[in-house]
Amino acid sequence: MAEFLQFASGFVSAMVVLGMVRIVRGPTRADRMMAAQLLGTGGIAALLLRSDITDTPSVIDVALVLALLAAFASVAFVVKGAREASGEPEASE
Amino acid sequence: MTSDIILDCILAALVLAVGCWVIVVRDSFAAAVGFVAYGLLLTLVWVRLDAIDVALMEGAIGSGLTGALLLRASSRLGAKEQSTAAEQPGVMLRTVAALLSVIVAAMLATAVLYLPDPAPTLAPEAAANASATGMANPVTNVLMAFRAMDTMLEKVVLLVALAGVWSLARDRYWGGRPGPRFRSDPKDPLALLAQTLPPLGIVVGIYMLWEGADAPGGAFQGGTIIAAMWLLAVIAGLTDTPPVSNRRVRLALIAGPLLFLIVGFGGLWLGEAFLAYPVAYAKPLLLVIEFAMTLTVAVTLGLLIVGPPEREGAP
Amino acid sequence: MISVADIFTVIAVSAGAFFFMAGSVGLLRFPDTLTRLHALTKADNLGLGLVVLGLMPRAGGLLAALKLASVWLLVLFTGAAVSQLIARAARDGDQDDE
Amino acid sequence: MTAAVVFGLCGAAAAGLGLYGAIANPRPLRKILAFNLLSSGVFLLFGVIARRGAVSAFSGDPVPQALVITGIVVAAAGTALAVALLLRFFKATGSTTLSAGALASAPADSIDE
Repeated sequence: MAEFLQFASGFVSAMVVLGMVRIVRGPTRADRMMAAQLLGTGGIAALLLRSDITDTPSVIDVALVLALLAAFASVAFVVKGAREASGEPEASE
Repeated sequence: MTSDIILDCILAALVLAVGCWVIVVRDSFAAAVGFVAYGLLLTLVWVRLDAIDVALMEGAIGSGLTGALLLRASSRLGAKEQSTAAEQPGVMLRTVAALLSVIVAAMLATAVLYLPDPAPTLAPEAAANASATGMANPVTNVLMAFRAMDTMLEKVVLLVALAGVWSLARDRYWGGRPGPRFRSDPKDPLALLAQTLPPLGIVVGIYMLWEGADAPGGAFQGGTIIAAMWLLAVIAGLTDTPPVSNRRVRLALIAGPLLFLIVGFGGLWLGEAFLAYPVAYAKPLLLVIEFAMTLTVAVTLGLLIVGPPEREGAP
Repeated sequence: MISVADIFTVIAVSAGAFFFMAGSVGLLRFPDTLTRLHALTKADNLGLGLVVLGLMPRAGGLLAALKLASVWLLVLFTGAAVSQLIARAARDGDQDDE
Repeated sequence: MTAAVVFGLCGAAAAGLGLYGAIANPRPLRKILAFNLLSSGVFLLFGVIARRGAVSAFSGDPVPQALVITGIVVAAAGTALAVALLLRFFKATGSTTLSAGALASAPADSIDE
């Protein structure tokens, strides 16, 4: 079983790496952001598999933190995309 | 296991590839996204190095807070920043820089290959003294007890950095509210996200703090997560940043180091040494300090990321 | 000796890995930003969901299984919200870098 | 070849990369990014030393790990300060150049206070 999970974790990582080409290629910022998001999800999957293989439950906590904060970076991008760039004033003063 | 080593090599190569790309890519926004990816990969590296506490920290800071900070900075600078690229230094300087970097990297690599064997380690000492604090997580023990002085001074460094950020405010905004006021739009999915995620995040943050006594986690990880959740609410316009002259904010900023100092002088007074915890009360004392530290880390990091005061505080 | 739980894990994790592959290939091959976003959300939600589902019977106890499930729910929720936001940003005129 | 050696070499190379970027890239934001790469490389070296210090009960020497945790937080604080300086500088001068010649030609009245 461990071998299978090891293989699955390697496979998921490889697929995510494939997706990372999008970070490099772009062309829009949204594309790059999406690829980073995929990397986050794939990383979480790899961590969960890893936690099972090595029997270290605390690795799940790392996945939990990534799940919480991966969205955070995307939001920092989106706020720019949706508000500041469209000419809306940032400040309400 | 050989398959593990192959995966490690691939991961290391990937880290370096993303690192290279972050350095050479033309567009700064792309570089910032690359940095977020780099932080994610580093988190995996720390897990592979069996340093779960560090992985939690790197995951929260590298791909979370710092990543978001750099993304926002790159979009605030916008296209103007690209024009500076024209000042590309000459071939001569770049060659010298490359040479220097290769030499430094080679020296570090040599150091790695010729590290003393058997490796010097303080782990047995940490294990032998773990009973003194009543906590099972060795890293928390080092941070909060064995090297408590470092941790306390590190908090002071954060305060100095924050004072540096605040000092960039214009005179008339001194003591005012940092950052722009974001508008909230109830129909925006962002508002929904910012309403739902922070309660969950705060629970996870406190869980991190609580777990930190016996399992990977602790005040730094918990504080960082709470800071991120607060920033999310600010970005979505659900809450505003407090004026930096607010007394409660200032109190939260110094709570951690202050408690450390009080306990430290208490140890001196009780006759042992500065920061010596009385063994009978070590665990409750450490938990109280950790709680204060979580608060301080959260408020300090949050305020560091939002930047200097840019508006007048409410009357 | 292969138990039913093991077979379940193999099937679910394999299916999850397949969705990750689909997501990545879609992210690479689809022609424009919004269709690529569509591909990405599949990988996000289904891929991770199936991996979590497969690992749940192997988690040591109910609490650990719940933690696994909560990771997935968290990703599901933030992924959905962030995809919406990215889609909006892309629609509102996203500048090309090159 | 162990995980410690692989990631140690990776850390050394990352430090070199960061150093190059910090010197050779003229844009301040990229210098900050490069600096973060440099520090991550140094942290990895600490991680390797921690990993090598593993004894039966612990997966690594906790002292370097604790140092890295404080280091990461301090690096983040330094990054925040640097970014704040950069944004303030950009607001004051309308440019991000660090070259002395270009700064002198900036309109004087745009620098307030």
